[in-house]
Amino acid sequence: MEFTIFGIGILTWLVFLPIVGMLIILLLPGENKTAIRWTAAGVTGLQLLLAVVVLALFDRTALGINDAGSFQFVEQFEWIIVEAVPWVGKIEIMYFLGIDGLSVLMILLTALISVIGVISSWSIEQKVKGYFALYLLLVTGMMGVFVALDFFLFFIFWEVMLLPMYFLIGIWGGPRREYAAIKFFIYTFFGGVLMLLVMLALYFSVAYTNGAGEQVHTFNLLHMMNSANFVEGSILYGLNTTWRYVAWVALFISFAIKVPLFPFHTWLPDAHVEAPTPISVILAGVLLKLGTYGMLRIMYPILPDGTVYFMYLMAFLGMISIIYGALCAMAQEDFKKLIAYSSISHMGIVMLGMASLTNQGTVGAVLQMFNHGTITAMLFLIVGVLYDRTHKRGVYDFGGIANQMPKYTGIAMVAMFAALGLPGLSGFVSELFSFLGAFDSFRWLTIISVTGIILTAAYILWTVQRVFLGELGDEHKGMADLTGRELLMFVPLLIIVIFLGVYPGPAIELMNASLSHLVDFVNGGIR
Amino acid sequence: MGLDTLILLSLIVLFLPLAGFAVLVFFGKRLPRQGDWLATGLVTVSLLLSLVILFARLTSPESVTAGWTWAQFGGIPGIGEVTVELGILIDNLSAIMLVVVALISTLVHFFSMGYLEGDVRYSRYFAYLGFFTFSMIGIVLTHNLLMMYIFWELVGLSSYLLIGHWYEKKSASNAAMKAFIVNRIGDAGMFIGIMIIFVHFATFSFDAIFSAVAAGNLPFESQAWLTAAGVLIFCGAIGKSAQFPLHVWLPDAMEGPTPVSALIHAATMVAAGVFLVARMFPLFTADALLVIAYVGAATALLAATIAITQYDIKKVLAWSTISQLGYMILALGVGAYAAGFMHLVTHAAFKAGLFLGSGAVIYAMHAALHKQHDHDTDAQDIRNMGGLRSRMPVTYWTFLIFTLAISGIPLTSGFLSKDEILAGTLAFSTLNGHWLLPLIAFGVAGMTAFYMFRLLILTFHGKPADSKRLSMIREVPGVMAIPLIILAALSTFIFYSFNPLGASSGWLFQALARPASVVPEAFAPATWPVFYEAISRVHTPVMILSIIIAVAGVAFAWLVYERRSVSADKMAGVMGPLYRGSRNKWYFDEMYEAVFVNGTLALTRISNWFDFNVIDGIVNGAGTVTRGVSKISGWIDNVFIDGLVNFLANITGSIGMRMRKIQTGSVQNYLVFGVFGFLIITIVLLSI
Amino acid sequence: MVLPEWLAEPGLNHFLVVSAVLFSLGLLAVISRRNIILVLMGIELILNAANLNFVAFSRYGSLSLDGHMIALFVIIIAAAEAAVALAIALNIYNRFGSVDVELISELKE
Amino acid sequence: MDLFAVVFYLFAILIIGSATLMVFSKNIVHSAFALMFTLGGLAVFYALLYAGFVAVTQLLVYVGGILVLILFGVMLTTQGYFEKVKTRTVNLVPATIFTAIVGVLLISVFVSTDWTLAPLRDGESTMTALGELLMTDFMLPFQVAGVLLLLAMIGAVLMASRTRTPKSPGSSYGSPVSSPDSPDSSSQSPDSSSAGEESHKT
Amino acid sequence: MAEHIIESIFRFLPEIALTVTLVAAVVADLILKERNRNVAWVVLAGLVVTALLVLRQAGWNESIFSDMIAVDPFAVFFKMLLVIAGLFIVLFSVKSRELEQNITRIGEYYMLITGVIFGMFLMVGATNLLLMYLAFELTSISSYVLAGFTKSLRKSAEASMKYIIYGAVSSGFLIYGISMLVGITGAIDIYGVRDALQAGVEQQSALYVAVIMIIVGFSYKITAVPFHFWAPDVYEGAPVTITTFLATASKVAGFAMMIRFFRISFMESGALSVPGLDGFIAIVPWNIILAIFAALTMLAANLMALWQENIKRLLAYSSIAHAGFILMGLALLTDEGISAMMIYLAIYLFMNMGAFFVVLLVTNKLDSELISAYEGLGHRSPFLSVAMTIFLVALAGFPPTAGFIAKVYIFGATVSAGWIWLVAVAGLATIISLFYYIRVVRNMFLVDPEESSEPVILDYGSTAILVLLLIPVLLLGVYFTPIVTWAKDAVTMFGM
Repeated sequence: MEFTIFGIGILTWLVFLPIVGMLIILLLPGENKTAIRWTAAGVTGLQLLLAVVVLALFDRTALGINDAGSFQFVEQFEWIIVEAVPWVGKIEIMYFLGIDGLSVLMILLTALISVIGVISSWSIEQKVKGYFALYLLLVTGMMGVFVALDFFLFFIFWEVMLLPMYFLIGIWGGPRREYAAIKFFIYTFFGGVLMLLVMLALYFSVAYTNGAGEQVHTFNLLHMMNSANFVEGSILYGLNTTWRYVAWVALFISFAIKVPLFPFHTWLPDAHVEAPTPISVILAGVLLKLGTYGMLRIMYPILPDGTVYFMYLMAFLGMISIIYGALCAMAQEDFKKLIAYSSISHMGIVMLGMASLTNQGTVGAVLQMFNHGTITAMLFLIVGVLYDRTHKRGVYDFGGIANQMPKYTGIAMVAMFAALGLPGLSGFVSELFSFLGAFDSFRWLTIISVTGIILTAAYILWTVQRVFLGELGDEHKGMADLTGRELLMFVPLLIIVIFLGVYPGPAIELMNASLSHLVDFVNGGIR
Repeated sequence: MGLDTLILLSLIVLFLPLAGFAVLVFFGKRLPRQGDWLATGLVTVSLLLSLVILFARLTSPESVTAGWTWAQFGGIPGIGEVTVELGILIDNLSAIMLVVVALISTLVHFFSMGYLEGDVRYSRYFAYLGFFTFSMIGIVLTHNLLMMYIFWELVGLSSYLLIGHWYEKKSASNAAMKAFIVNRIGDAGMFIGIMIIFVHFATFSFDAIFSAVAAGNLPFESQAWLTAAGVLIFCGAIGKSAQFPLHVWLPDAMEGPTPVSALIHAATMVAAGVFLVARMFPLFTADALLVIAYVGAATALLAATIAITQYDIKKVLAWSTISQLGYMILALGVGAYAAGFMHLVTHAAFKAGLFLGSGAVIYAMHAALHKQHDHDTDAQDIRNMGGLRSRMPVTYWTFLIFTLAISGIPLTSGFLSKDEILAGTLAFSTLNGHWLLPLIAFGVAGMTAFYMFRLLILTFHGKPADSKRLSMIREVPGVMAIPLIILAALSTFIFYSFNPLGASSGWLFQALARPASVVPEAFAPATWPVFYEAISRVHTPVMILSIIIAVAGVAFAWLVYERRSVSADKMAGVMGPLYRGSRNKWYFDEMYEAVFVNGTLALTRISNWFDFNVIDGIVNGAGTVTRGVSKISGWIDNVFIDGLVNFLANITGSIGMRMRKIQTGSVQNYLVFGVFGFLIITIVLLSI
Repeated sequence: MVLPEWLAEPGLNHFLVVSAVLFSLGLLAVISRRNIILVLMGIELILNAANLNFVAFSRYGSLSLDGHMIALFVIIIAAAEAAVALAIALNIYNRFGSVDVELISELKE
Repeated sequence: MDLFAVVFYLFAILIIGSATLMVFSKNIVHSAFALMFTLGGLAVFYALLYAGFVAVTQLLVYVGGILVLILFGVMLTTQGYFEKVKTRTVNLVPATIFTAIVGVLLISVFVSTDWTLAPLRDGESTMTALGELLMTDFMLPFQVAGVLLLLAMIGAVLMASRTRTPKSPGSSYGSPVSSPDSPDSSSQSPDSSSAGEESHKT
Repeated sequence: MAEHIIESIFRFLPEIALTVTLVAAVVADLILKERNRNVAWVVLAGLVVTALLVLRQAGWNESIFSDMIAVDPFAVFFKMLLVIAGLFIVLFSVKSRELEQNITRIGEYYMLITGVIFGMFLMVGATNLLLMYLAFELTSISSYVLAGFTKSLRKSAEASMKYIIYGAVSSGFLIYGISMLVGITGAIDIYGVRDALQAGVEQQSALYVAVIMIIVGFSYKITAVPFHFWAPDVYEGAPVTITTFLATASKVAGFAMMIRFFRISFMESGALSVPGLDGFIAIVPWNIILAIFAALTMLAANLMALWQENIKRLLAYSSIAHAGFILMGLALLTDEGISAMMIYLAIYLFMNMGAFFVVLLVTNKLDSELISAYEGLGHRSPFLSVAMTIFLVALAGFPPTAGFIAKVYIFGATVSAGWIWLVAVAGLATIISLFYYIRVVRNMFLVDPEESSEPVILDYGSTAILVLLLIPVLLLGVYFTPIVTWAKDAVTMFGM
């Protein structure tokens, strides 16, 4: 399927619209904050519109994953071509975009969270120009990762996100922002280097024969997924070789840092606590998903043997993350930190689900990625609203907000309960399927993991009680309820959370074909 | 009536309360009277429709199911396409339960209009009631485990919201939280059970699961897993029905408004566990059922012994509820399916009545205290009451009927069901030799009669604690009185069986035929014919015995509290521990408690104490431990993982710092290093 | 007096050994003497050692006149280098008032 | 033992002995003269090796040019009498050990190596041949050497010349760049103000 | 012979143009006197002409002046880089306030610069050991003086002294090594050396020593650990323009010469199968030596850079570290590695010059080379800081800057040759490097400026130069086909 605007593919628009917005913002005078904000809002709004168009035109039955023909909205151009030189063969890097069931929801999520982030950024007053310019650059990076089908391109987008994030945390963050920013930066950069190495190893191991009969080395992910393309004698040739496992582990670490999975998670709480609210929203809402997305898009189909070999490790780390994240969350007194740890716990569920290599588990995991994105975004916005008003974030600093801010409390309760996995809200559905899938593959690990939902209930309710219930403190009397702008950022998320909780069918349908194909592909012939 | 119509009706029944909830949440405050009429009206319609459904159901032979795809997965290896369906199943069980739920809910709605008049969050309250009703009906109507679990949790949520209705009170919000978390523990077990089922059968639907098991397809080809699945699913019931050892939340839940206690914590939600066991009955192996029976028995006994010593009118009722729920579970566990479920129905009526009655009392007490400007006296403490009979005749008489019913006095509904349960346990013990079960059952029956009459007498009879206050007590308004009267009527035998001494001939009993077990015979419970035969053998003696025990209980209460020929205080003061132990069942608990603490607490508070310091203590202890563990992991996070990272960074940094020192600034040193490097390489190379 | 042959008839190796000794001595001067002028002298020794090699190889080996040629160029380069080095040394002396290499170590770490 | 050998050993001893003296002498002037003997000895070696032109160049350039340059250097960079010109050593132990190892290594390699030897040629004059080569095969290096010398000259003059007074635009630009990072660096040198002095002198 | 020389001269026009420029500079200096800063424009014009002449040489592949020097794609590639570097250095020099102090001698400064470029041109083309040494010394001697150009500054004087001592000893090692190599092989051009080695040599251990001594000489030029020690001190003490020149052009030329020497004489792909050479390669793990050099260089330099307070010094270490990355390519003994090196060098040239130019501008404005001087610069001069960030990020190897492409190719070549441990070390080194690059960025953006600080305003010329440097750094990050193709083609050397 193709869809072009002015002759340029819709995915390119999606990815590069923010860059256009960034350039416009850079040209605007820094004093004109309103214009800058509206530009950002307009650009991301347009992006959301395009994302919805993509969703509407998306063909649910197409497989994707490793089947080049069934990717949608494909844009494939030769980007870097180095003609054959005797000793290297032809080199090829593609500008190759396309989506399948795995990425379509992520695109929607990214576009949505971006808009909401902009709305939430309205209250940023310092260095507005720089802020929004970096913000939009970040959005491009995120969107790019989700649509890139060339490893090289993927990696570029992956790394493009790093620097804006560093600045966004480092300049507009809280008191320990520098520490948090550098920690984030170093961690992810470390992951990036590992990924780069694996990428190169793959590049040299994979060569396909093109129409002209030439051996072409390529970064094309789809070619890498075809085991016939591995050059005999190359480092990653074969199945279940040591080097393939090493490559798998390296890739896994690089993605696990982003997820973040225990024990690679310690950057997250710091980053979240110090980041300004909109950036926390982006971070939790989209960035963390990149890790799991990368695993599904790259690690699973390209190194299926490693995936099968290490599935218990993945599940085990997922389990640890679930329990450990929940326990840590319980110990927190900082509201934001609490949610940060809860993110670790929830992403652990994603990990557990996808490690199962079952259809339900994977679908649950991807759905959980989406749902966690919306729910945690809401939670961070909720903290942000309180912080805006009181400049406090301690769980103990509040109490009785429910009476003072009923709308706010209502929304907060929905978000909290969604995070807790209450049926009828989206979090439940994805947790359910993740666990169901996981149980199929790992019985005891899953049973232990399920205790995590009890812990989750405990810390969430405990927080609800501390913050919303009880007597209202004097200093919080007269706190205003949500403004129209704030409602605007909550309501779409609220609707999604409830809708997917009640009727997840459409969302599952979007990804089912692709993911069942992925699972079959990974399992095929190996397990 | 066509099947489709039936489904449609049931859907209307399901969604009407939800509609009420939605309207009230968003617009409640702007509606006249804050919309209570709307909620009440919708529930009433639901009730009427569910009566229609019940009627239709009883007159047609087959159960009705309908399903809608909720989610679909393709190509699961070895299984193929899997469709997760939501759907509705209407059989006798659900139809009866539907009426019970709708009825109690309707009555509570009416009652609440009076009870909560002028409350801060009046419309919110009705909204939540509507939401609760919706969730409860969802549990009842579902045809699959998934939906059961979904509504199961939603019920938990509405319970949370309603218990915490007065969330400004710390105790209320604590109780709400406790209820939810304790329930979640049970739910987690249930979730695992469901996972076992789904992962093996790839379906949630009851029918499909049952037929698969009946075909000999056991989860993971093992009977142990089937038993485990059963027990784990039963965990949900343990939580929701406040069975031992997860019963601790229910007494606390009395922090919610009294009508809520009546609706949720007496009649419907807590009965959901019983409903679940009944629904899943064919799946349970004999082992699983035995576990269920013993849990029920333990609960019944434990709660009854505690109830005897309570002074808070609602707490007594709460413990009594737990005890009665234990009864039901016990009944189902032993295989007395119809008896257990029938007790659910009858209990729903009289326990709701008791709660509403207590609500009326509390309401009146509050009003009186308010007039006296007395804000210290506890309006719920029965020691502050006494003699209310004269001022609140309607309440008294209805309360009396409920008390008789729960005590198992003939001509009441309670007698019918309790009698069948006792017969069932005895029959079970004759078959299997588990004699402890009937023993407990009978004992608890006696205790029930005793403590319920104790409550009645202390509240309505005798001398008033404060005659001035008594004179200010007014009977409750009609909107509250009428539900009481209706429930009182429903607590008589006539609605369930025309034979006041035997339920088995009544329509309800007939309608609740025990479903055949699908478990392979080797580990299935005794079949119905066998069991029925055993029951027939013991039925008559049991009936006589139960009447005697009930009357004895009542009489003893009468002696102690009305006639005061035996002084309770004296008994407590005079008797030593050993002596009391030989006379009373609940001495068992006291001795147990005495191991842990000095026997310095007042006799009347020992049960309470047991709850808080032992059971709750364990939960709190677990909580403390958990918090401790979480602190430790937080510490690990900070010190170890972060520390490791920082350590590496520091190492790198310090190496850098040290290496920097090599750069001494002396060019000749540099040359020395260079020459050294040259030498190393050369020598290494030459020596290869 | 009969000397062993290797001693009696000096050949290529003998010159090379002298060259090696010169090289080491030059190196020693460079890295151990503190006076910059002496350091420069050491460098000259090193270059001369190399030159000796070239000429010796030219004589005994297959190098022909190329060796001489290189030696000539090395001498030229040595001269140029010496000139520049001495200019720099002079500058150092003007700046620091000393030509002690060890003392001139403000740039470090 | 023929004359060749005698001369060789004689001058080998001279070369190495005076080089050793140069390296270890405490008096820099002695060192300079010792170097002269070494270089001169090498010229004899070149003559022994039938490299007459190289030998002559060695004498002219080294002994006549470089050595004089060095002596000038010695005189310009020392104050007072020559006798006082004593210099010390650094790194003596490691330097001696390392250089000794280097020497032993080189010698052992040289001695142990079995060099491919060409038959000895007669001692024709190399002058003409070298001249021809310079104009043909070695044309490029010859020219490049010219450029090299030009640059060396420019450089040497640049470094050695006294500083002219900077023109106005530069005058405001001063010390901050010189030692921004080490405020204490000025104290280390005996003559820290020489830069300033210099501009006064001119 | 005469025809050959005349023919050669026509093949030698860029170098001749440089010599003419040198002479023109001398003359111009004499004529212009007080206005001698205008010599810059003379040199600039000469360099532009040279660049055009170099362009004309594209595709040539021959040896001139009796096999003294080659004009082949490899040399042309590097000459192009060098002349670009030269152009930028002259532009930098025009903008440098530091040089104003010695404005009276600025004519000599430009002469020496021209001379150095001339020497480098010879370095990248030389195929004769004598010419190699001569070129090596030509660049070195001029550089010694240039490093001490601001001679009234103590640090500059010290820099030139250290430089000449270390440089002279290193070139002593080089020529001594050459003397042994020449003695063993009997040839003074690298083809002769190759032929002799292919025919087989018996003097194995002498050959080892000779080659190692030559490596030592080269290593000094390219600042490979442990022969790098001079570099930080000299880079810090020298005027920033010269530091830039040394860190970029000088290193590029050194690598070019090293690559040519090793490639022709030791690892020409076809020659590997020749028995003599085969045995030689097999016995001596040359690649491992180089790999260890590379690994040591990357790690040590990055570690030592961590705590630097002076930005020039920091960049000095960074450039040493980059030498380590580049050296990896040589260790592979493959053409792929060499082309990766060339790509890296080309990109490195731009990004490093960019970073140094920012340093120069900041030093101009703030009179400080300390990293702390960059605090709050992001608010005082956003463009400058953003440019600096881009250069640093490129040096760290982030996409979508050219630095990433450079890393990709060098890492890729290493991975494809199976040197996983080496590439792992490189990855580690990259991560370490991030710490100090990001520190500068942090100072610029994450630290608020002092109250009193004013905006730093750039003139149009500087902005233009910055943009000129930014363009390749960013453009090559997203579209690098030309440079890669060029580099791949330019691996062709004469005589292979």
